[in-house]
Amino acid sequence: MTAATRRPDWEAVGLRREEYERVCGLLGREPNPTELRMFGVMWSEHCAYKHSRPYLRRLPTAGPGVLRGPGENAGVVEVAPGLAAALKVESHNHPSAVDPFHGAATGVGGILRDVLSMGARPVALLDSLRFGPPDDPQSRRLRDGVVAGISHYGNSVGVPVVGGEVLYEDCYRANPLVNVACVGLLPSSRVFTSAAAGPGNPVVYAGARTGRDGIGGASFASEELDEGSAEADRGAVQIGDPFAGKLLIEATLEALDTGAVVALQDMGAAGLTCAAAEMSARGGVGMVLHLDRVPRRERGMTPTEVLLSESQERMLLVVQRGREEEVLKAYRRWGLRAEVVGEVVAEPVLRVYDAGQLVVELPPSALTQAPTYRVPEQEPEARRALRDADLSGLPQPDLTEALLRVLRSPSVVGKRPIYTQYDHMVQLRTVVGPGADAAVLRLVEAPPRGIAVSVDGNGRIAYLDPWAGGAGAVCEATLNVACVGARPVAVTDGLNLGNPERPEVAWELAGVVDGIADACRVLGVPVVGGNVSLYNESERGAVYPTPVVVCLGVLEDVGCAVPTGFQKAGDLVVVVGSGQVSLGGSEYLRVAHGRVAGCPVRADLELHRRLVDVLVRAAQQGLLRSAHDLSEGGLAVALAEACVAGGVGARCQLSPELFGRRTDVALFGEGPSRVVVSVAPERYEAFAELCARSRVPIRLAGRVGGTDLRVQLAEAEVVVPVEDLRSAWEAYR
Amino acid sequence: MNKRVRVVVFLKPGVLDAQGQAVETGLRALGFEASEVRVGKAFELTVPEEGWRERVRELCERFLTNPLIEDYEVFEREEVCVP
Amino acid sequence: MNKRVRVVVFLKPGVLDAQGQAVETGLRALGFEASEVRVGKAFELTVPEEGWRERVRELCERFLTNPLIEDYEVFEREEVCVP
Amino acid sequence: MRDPRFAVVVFPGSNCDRDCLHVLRDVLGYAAQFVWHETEDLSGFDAVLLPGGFSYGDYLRPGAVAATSPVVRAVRRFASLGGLVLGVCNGFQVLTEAGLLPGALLRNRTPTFRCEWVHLRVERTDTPFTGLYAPGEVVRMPIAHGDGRYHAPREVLEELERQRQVVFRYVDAQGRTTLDANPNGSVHHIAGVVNAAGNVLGLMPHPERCSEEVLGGQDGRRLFESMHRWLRERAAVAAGRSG
Ligand SMILES: Nc1ncnc2c1ncn2[C@@H]1O[C@H](COP(=O)(O)OP(=O)(O)O)[C@@H](O)[C@H]1O
Ligand SMILES: [Mg+2]
Repeated sequence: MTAATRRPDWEAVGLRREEYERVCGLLGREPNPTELRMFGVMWSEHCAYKHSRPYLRRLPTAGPGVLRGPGENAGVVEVAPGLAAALKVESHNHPSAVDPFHGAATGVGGILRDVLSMGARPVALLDSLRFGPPDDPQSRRLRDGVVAGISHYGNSVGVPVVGGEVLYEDCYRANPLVNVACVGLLPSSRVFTSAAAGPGNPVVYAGARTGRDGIGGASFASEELDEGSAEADRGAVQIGDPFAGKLLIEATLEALDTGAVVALQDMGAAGLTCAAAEMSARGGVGMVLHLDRVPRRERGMTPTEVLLSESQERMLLVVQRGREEEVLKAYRRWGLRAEVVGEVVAEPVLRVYDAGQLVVELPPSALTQAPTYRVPEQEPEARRALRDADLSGLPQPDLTEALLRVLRSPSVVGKRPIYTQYDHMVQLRTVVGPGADAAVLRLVEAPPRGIAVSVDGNGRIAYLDPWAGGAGAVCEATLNVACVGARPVAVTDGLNLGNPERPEVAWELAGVVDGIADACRVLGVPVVGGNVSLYNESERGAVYPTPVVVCLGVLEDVGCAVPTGFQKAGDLVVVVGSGQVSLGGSEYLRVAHGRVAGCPVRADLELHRRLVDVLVRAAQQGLLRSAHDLSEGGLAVALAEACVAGGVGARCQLSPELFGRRTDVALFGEGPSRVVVSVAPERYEAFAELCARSRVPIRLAGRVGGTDLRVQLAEAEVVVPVEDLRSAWEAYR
Repeated sequence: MNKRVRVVVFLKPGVLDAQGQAVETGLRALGFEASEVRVGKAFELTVPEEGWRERVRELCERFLTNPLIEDYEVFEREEVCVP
Repeated sequence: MNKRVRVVVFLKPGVLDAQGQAVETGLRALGFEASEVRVGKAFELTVPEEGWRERVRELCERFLTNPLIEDYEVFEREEVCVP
Repeated sequence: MRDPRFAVVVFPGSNCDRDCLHVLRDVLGYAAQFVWHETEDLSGFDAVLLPGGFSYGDYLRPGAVAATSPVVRAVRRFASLGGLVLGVCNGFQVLTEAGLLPGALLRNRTPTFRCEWVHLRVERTDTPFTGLYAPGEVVRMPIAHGDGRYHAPREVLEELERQRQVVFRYVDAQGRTTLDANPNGSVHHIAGVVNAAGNVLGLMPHPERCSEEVLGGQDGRRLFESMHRWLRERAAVAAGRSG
């Protein structure tokens, strides 16, 4: 290659010319090659949120119980007097596409350390997954690899995977989505920070040794996947060591117990560079680091490699001067490496030496102050046309057959073969495990209280109407938590979209964030953190804009947790909440008619708030025998699932006045804020009164009992033995 | 006709080999002198003889290994009947 | 002087190899013809040259394998430096 | 009379250690404490628990590295002197690797990890671990393992059955040993075995996960209570002799 055709250095590290000029402006000189690489990674979309930051400002982040909002490694919210939960979600989409097992495994490791960085012991994991259809062996392989990776890491570290979701669409074939969330517990009085402080305090490196893995992983996550990328980005595959991850959790908690730790952060994307820059910038101080003191796995690593390595299972800590031995001892007791590698300085400068040689000298804030971009937002014409599609003339298929097909659809079918691969019981907190609307964990620290968690999102809805998808994800997650009887207290969100430099994706991003923001504002549930993954595109196109929302709720008494399935013959079946449904973006439309089109229902957020409140109070008052939210597959699937879960049938009548004329819409139409509950006959009056007072509509639909699900409609009747429902629902592929 | 082949797979040099580290520690604890321990995988399988080299190569690259992080070697075996 | 050795370990014939069966099913699903698939482990390690055969045998029997369920083979390797 | 003292071993990578301690100490009120994998001193303890988890990462074979640890050397001596040793899940794997129990635990028949509730039949109630169960009783316990398929050569199996060393078998809700009720393909449906002397028990299911009703059942609790009662009785006999 001649000098003339060589890519400019800034382009090689992924910066634009203007960005390079801005770097020079901030430094007052040109960066040296090591510094340039650091900017390349720190100013990548993955680390810097260049395209998403302006939108994220719209999210409501404050609330009465919020101890830490976005801006730290995880959000923290109080869940009982003196007890707090840390909460965070993170994506590992690109690494999982390249190596599903290790990509997903390291995703688990990373999110555990985010929560650990707040001083919390991780107590639960959730996974939200998207793949191409499972009849494609490649998609199945990806899925099985991802599940095996999560299982490998989660089981080994002893943090239960208590919930999650798996949905399949063509658009995820080349771009699977792997979002993992973690919840941790900590004393409210002992929330840690990543803000470095105290000039003269030593900086401690702890955990696994540094190798050449994952160099440039953050910038890799900010590129589209193409055929050549696999080879070119070999360095971007990281391998996790759950054993080291487990030791790091125990040793770090022990180190924090000494009281000698001032601040800490994990070394994730962009490794040591990111941790040192963010910790310094957040604390308004500087750091001096000596790279030759960093424990290494390989000989001959350059300073750039040590600074940018994304080797897993490492933490950076600032420790009170004179007490470093206590902290080092905790790590070494657990067989991990721990070394003092530098110290905090008052001057806001990051000064890095290698064998006495100064290799980097930068203001840390320069690394954390990437520019932001606004791309003009433009809804594509074709999308509007899809949404405006007239679905009123669709032929109606045989409804029984349609119900079984929807139940068998991979996105709806029971996920037991997945979640039995996860240890969901370790730590002895799991009162309700995977398979229910939300998982319930007891708080042994504050009995009989518990927390509930759920993760939800529907990319198809967001594709047709980003706002409806964003708001819908919040509604579904909060409703799931409310169904088990818990009051939602916080959410964290993961946004997965395509290339944000395209106006269409900018439009999707804006709409999705607005939907989340509006919903959270009306529901009074703060967003305490989140994650953005962009550039989820291949030559086959972008993924559907896919927001996933993790909701954390608090349950006054875990003994009052409401089950999903029908419990007792004779109980009344009641459909509670919104009456608005549509086939737009529904599972039925795709499965029975092969179409993704139509106008999804936009949530009535005020009604949703009242619905959540009614469910929580009804649960507390013991009025509910079961509760299950309506999502993919609508009322028919919810009834079927309640029958299968309870092992009992039900007989329902859907009168056209209440449920609409078109029977497939009544059965399979989808829309937010709808729940099917069962209530003991003697409690019905109290429940109806509670709903009436809160202006939440209810429709009496039938009774629990028998061995069939019978649904009588205006002109038709659907009758399916519960056993057939079960075998359809268990047809996992 | 069939062919019996053995494939041995190791992580590429430089890729973290957590198992290798653990085994090395274990060996040392037992008083064995051993270093640079690497742990890999081994496969044995029977494939149709015709064009077996290309087949096995393809199968390794597409299924048995991740060529990004692993190297493999293929060996011919005597045709043995695995009961 | 040191010696680099490779140890290949498979479950004894007759002991059900669940992983081997799973790999076989996976290969078939992708359209590869393969049968009698066995999945095992491979180790490479450097040991002092003197008396290496006995040493490696001992180390295999006492630690690297479980003789109740596994068989092993030992191979000499060229001395290579694993970086 | 001194209350029996329980030790819960902590290996690096153990992850049910805290759960076991919680049940013994907080739920049952027994004298229990952690012991570190580097200790060789188990004096003062009456029972030792090897908990579930992934000791040393389980990287070679489950339990293989742990079997070489100082504390397992101590457990060997402890067991030979008649102390009670209970290995749960990974603890069971450690005990087989250490040669304290016969057989080996192989990758599950479907080679994935499985976490779910199973039914077990209690085959013997004349052990220190099962005194409070009824003979042939069917109990429910959770499993959570990837390598739980019990295997032993035919002669060993025959010997095990002859000596009635199989203490728990996987069964269906009616107590039948069916193929479907065997979650990992264990030979003879074996879920737990005891050594010939009767003082070392290993089992794959997790009794500590079913010792409180709020977690879905309490069938595991009686296993710990049986141990406690047996130890107290032994102490009483000893006290009677010396007194
Ligand atoms: N979608 C989002 N909503 C709210 N906060 C977000 C979102 N995405 C990122 N954040 C916040 O921005 C900060 C940086 O996030 P991230 O880069 O994912 O953290 P990390 O450094 O752990 O990778 C975090 O505090 C995170 O909570
Ligand atoms: Mg992070």
